[in-house]
Amino acid sequence: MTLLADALSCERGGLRLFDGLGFTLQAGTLLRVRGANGSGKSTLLRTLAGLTQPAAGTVLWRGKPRDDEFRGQMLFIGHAPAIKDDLTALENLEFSARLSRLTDFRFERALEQFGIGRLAHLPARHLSQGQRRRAALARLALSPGVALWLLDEPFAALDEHAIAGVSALCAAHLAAGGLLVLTSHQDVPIAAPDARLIDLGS
Amino acid sequence: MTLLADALSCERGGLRLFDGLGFTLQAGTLLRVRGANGSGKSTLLRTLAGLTQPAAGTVLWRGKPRDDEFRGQMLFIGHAPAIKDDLTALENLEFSARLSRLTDFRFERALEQFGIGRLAHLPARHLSQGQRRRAALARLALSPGVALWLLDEPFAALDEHAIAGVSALCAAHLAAGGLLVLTSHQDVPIAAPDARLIDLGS
Amino acid sequence: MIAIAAGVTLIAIAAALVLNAFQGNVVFFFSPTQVAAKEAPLDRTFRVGGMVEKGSVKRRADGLTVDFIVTDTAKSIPVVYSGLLPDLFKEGKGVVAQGKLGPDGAFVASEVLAKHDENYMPPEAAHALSKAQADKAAKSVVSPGAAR
Amino acid sequence: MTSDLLRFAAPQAFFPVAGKLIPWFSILAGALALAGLYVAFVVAPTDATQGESYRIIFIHVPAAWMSMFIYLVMAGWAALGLAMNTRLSGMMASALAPTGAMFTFLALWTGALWGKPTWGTYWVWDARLTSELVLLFLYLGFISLKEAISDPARADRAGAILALVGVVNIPIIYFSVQWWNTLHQGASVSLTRAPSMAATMLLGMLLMALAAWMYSIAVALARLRRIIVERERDAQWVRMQRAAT
Amino acid sequence: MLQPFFLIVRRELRLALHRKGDALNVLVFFVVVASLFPLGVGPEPNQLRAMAAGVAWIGALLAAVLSLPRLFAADLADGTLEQMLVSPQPLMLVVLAKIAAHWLLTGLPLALAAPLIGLQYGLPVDALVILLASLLIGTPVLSFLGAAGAALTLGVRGGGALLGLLVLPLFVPVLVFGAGAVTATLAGINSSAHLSLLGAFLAVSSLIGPWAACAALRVALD
Amino acid sequence: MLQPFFLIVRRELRLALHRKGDALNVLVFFVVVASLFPLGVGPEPNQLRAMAAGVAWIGALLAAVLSLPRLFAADLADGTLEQMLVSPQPLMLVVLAKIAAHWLLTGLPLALAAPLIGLQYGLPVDALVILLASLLIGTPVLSFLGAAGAALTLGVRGGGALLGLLVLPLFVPVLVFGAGAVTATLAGINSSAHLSLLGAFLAVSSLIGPWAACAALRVALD
Ligand code: HEM
Ligand SMILES: Nc1ncnc2c1ncn2[C@@H]1O[C@H](COP(=O)(O)OP(=O)(O)OP(=O)(O)O)[C@@H](O)[C@H]1O
Ligand SMILES: Nc1ncnc2c1ncn2[C@@H]1O[C@H](COP(=O)(O)OP(=O)(O)OP(=O)(O)O)[C@@H](O)[C@H]1O
Ligand SMILES: [Mg+2]
Ligand SMILES: [Mg+2]
Repeated sequence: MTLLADALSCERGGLRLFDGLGFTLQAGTLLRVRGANGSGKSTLLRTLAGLTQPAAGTVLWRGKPRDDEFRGQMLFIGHAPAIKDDLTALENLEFSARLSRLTDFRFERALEQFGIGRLAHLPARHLSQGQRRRAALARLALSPGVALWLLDEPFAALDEHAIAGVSALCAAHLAAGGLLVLTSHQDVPIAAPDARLIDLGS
Repeated sequence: MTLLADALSCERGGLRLFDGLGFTLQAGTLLRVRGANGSGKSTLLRTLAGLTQPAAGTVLWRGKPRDDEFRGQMLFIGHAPAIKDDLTALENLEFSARLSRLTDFRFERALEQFGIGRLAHLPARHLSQGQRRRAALARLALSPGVALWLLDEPFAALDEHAIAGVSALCAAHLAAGGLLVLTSHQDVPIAAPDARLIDLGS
Repeated sequence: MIAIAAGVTLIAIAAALVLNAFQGNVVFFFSPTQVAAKEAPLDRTFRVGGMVEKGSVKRRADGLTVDFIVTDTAKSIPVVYSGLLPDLFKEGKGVVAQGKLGPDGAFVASEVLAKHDENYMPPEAAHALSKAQADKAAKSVVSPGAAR
Repeated sequence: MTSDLLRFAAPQAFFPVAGKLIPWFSILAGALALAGLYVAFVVAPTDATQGESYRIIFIHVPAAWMSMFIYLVMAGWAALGLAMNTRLSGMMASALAPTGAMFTFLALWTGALWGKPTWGTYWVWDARLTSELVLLFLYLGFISLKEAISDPARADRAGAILALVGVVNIPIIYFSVQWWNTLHQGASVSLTRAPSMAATMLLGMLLMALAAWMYSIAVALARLRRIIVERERDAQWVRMQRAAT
Repeated sequence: MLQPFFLIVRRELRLALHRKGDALNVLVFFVVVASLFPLGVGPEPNQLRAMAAGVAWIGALLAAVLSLPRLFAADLADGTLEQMLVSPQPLMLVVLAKIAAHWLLTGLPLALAAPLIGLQYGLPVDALVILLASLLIGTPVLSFLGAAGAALTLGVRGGGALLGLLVLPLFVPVLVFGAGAVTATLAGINSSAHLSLLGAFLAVSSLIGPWAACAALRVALD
Repeated sequence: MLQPFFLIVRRELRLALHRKGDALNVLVFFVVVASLFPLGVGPEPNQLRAMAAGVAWIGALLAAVLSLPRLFAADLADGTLEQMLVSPQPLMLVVLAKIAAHWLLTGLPLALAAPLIGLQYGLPVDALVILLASLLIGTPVLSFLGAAGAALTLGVRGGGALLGLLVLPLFVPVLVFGAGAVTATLAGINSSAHLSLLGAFLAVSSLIGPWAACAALRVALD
């Protein structure tokens, strides 16, 4: 269960964002990526998830190039919440969980854990900004079995209580031998057996 | 130049969010609204801006009900950035400034001040999350003459440097006798002649 | 103020335009007089309305085709129609026929509709009324001045 | 005076009043309908030209009148609600709409049925018929729009705007027979001249129209009470009411 | 006063050029299909002539109805509508600008393209002129009333179908009298009655439409 | 294997019900317009009969072309497409599900409504059957090819007009042979040649369309 990045470089619109980035993540490792706006944090995460092709370098999962199986062991939550306004929070969660082939179907419990159980049947358009983000993150509560979490600014728009909840989930995931890569502008303490930091600068 | 809220109550979907809220803001007053996700911060700001009708209570600007003139002396930036993906940052800024009848047309300078001068001619879809937010906030640099600023989570998605820049702008606005109401989950220090806090709880 | 002025002006314009529209013909409906004056289109379906002239309804040998004359008292036009006639189709009553003008000037109808007027009365009253009218007509023949 | 009006404009004040009125209007509607039907089918003579089929008039005309009248009343309530922001107005409009739609449908249906024997066709696209059909669509649009918006206050205001826009259609329905050459007959009953209709026929028609009127009031009030209870279910007074019964 | 009006109109046009241009799409599509229609139907000159007005008008109705659901929706989603409401510009001006832009993007191009199609279908010159006139008078009605419908159904579940239910019955008379004007001209009848009626529709709808749209937008953003 | 397929199809259908249902809109609109067409064109039975197939096929084309720009765009904007790409489901399955849903929402209802319109227009029964058959075979072609076009123009400036340019030339043969089948039947000619050709189009497009769409989606999200 290792994620290895070797000599990664990424470009956007002809501009090099970062160069020769390398790291190895093991079970229980937290990697926090920080850097100024536009420094390439999201791009790095998308590259790790396999959405974006790096300009150079390789990413290996368990020592092999990433394949279909990799995507079954990975969870990626980006800036866009993938929440449909017309569906309820519950319907949204159910779809994304089934799409990701999660096996835990306690959707209502997950929403409750994120403090929006009462709103489970409200169309997502009526949710507040933070509630909408919570609905997107509720998948975390169903994904303890998924080895690698890639979270892009998970704490944005959340209140203190929710931030504490999410970081507790992350800590538990790490303690259970999971891997976690996250970007964040805020310093949120997460208990981790092995914590790393990459700063992409400005 | 006073903003007075008297016995304000707001409802959403038949549920009372807050009740009997009252305050008076004078030149140089900073009002920070805080509270849990979904506690009604955005609703309060929208009510002050005149977008939402309160269930009860009144809002007075300079002792009179708000009218067309009020909207000329107010700037509201909500969760949604009002940025069109297909237009460049510059085009977006220009439109919003002209729509608000701002008289300062140094658009490029404003974008530079927000650190995205280099990207002024890039379609907004290519901007990173934080850069997009900066493009929306760049209006602040053109609005020192606008008396009342209503900012909903202005610091979300911004990096430290940008947060410092925005809070400096806010401080300057207050020092010049402006009024500022903002919501934020983060504690960001802003120098203000008179700082208040409303906590809407959870 | 401007809004009210604009509103009033627009309503006035609308009213004037509607009134103007009544001068013309928007539903392809023509009276026999208009047809006689060659106002009706030649190769397009239109409607003719008027009264079925008394004594003009004749059924042809095939039992389906009917000839009758539609009149607006000033002019009249012959109509040919084959098909079922509505119950209310009667001589002396209103009728609307849809079809085209034939080459011989007769109107070839594809549909014949009866038009009811706004009078409702029991048969006895209708009988009395028509009798009264007949009497009046008879009297007017005897003394034209008395009828006025 | 105005304060009295405003008091009754509050749902909780109107709720018991409506409850007391409903039985009276129901009784009136029943009695008038019985009398009307008796006159219509026993007393009134056959028509000289149409024979017995003309008797559809006793349903068609009251229904057609009510369809237009109810729309006007509904739009009136809507306008009041928009202007004065009274909660009751929107509920009143909601309560009236289904009855209006029902009468519109009835007028269209009986008219079409009647058209076959008299005109020789169920339907033509003339101005009267088309504009009445548009009225039905307006009612349906009003009902669906209100249904589609979950927040009652918003639904009331959106519905009111639509109702007001649709008012333009009413004069078009009414005057269409004068303005255009319609297959539909002109007015038999009018304020400016004597009715061109036998007196007993007219009596039957008026009785039926009055019955339809009373029925509409009774049904609308009953529906209003249901709407009030539903919308104010969290209010103190409704809970007390419920506990009392 | 008029400067913000043009500001908004200009922006809408620019966006339409950049954006996945549904409006343009409809026009391109319409011209292609109208040209191909004779292929499918068979080129009987008389028949084609009789159909020309109907085809053009139905194209106009299509362009209007299909572009309406997105008239305000994109601006609602990204917060622009909010900004328009809190801006010092009168909302009526904003709505009028949106309507004008909608017409410039759907009604006008169709009206201008229609004579071409009419030519292809063998319409005589006088009928072509009336076709153009009827479209120029009639298509703004679609934009005015449509804007009201779009605003009323904004952010409503099932808004699109509802929008159709609300506006189509109101559009039908416009279609009938618009196409009727051309047919009348073809039949040698003066079409001024038809055009006057369209004009009356225009006057009334230009009063009601923007008013209703403004009121409905305020409700939608509440 | 098939479970995620149905998952996506079901969700698309549910969304179409809730959302400003453009798809439904097209259908409602189509039925209304087809019913009103005689009003605009004049009710000559022969003419109507000749037009029926053309009207139905043009409706199908419209429904397809106008719904295509939004086939992937909404999912791109809100991040759902991203999630689909990183999910363990094969992308081909996702694309096939989107195509199936698109057809269920545009092609199928139109195919089923078409015989009604044909009846209204006085088509004989054998022609009605051929109309239905031609639409059932032909409309999936529109969805297959259209999906490829939609994916290729995703997130591209001026994508909509480009999309029209890309797919319309491919759609036109389908229209011609589809309407041709009905016209042939009306003329008493056996239409099986037309239908076989449509079938061949279907086979080829079902191979090329999804493959091209998958490749294009990966590029669009890079
Ligand atoms: C679907 C077809 C029809 C529709 C939509 C329709 C609609 C209407 C409407 C809206 C009115 C009320 C207008 C007013 O008060 O002036 C009305 C009145 C009336 N209709 Fe019809 N109608 C239809 C068919 C018929 C037919 C076939 C007849 C009989 C020949 C008929 C006879 C009458 C009469 C006698 C009145 C009362 C006129 C008056 O005195 O005001 N209608 N109809
Ligand atoms: N139709 C509805 N039914 C029930 N609740 C609703 C409805 N519409 C909105 N709400 C609730 O109203 C509240 C709106 O809150 P608002 O957006 O003002 O929150 P906020 O304090 O800004 O939160 P955040 O920190 O997440 O931005 C939310 O709790 C939301 O769930
Ligand atoms: N077509 C393009 N031309 C030029 N630059 C581009 C283009 N597309 C993307 N970029 C740049 O690539 C970078 C993308 O960065 P990314 O989204 O990874 O930033 P980030 O570190 O996540 O920032 P944030 O903190 O704002 O989320 C941005 O600086 C953006 O301006
Ligand atoms: Mg980022
Ligand atoms: Mg908020």
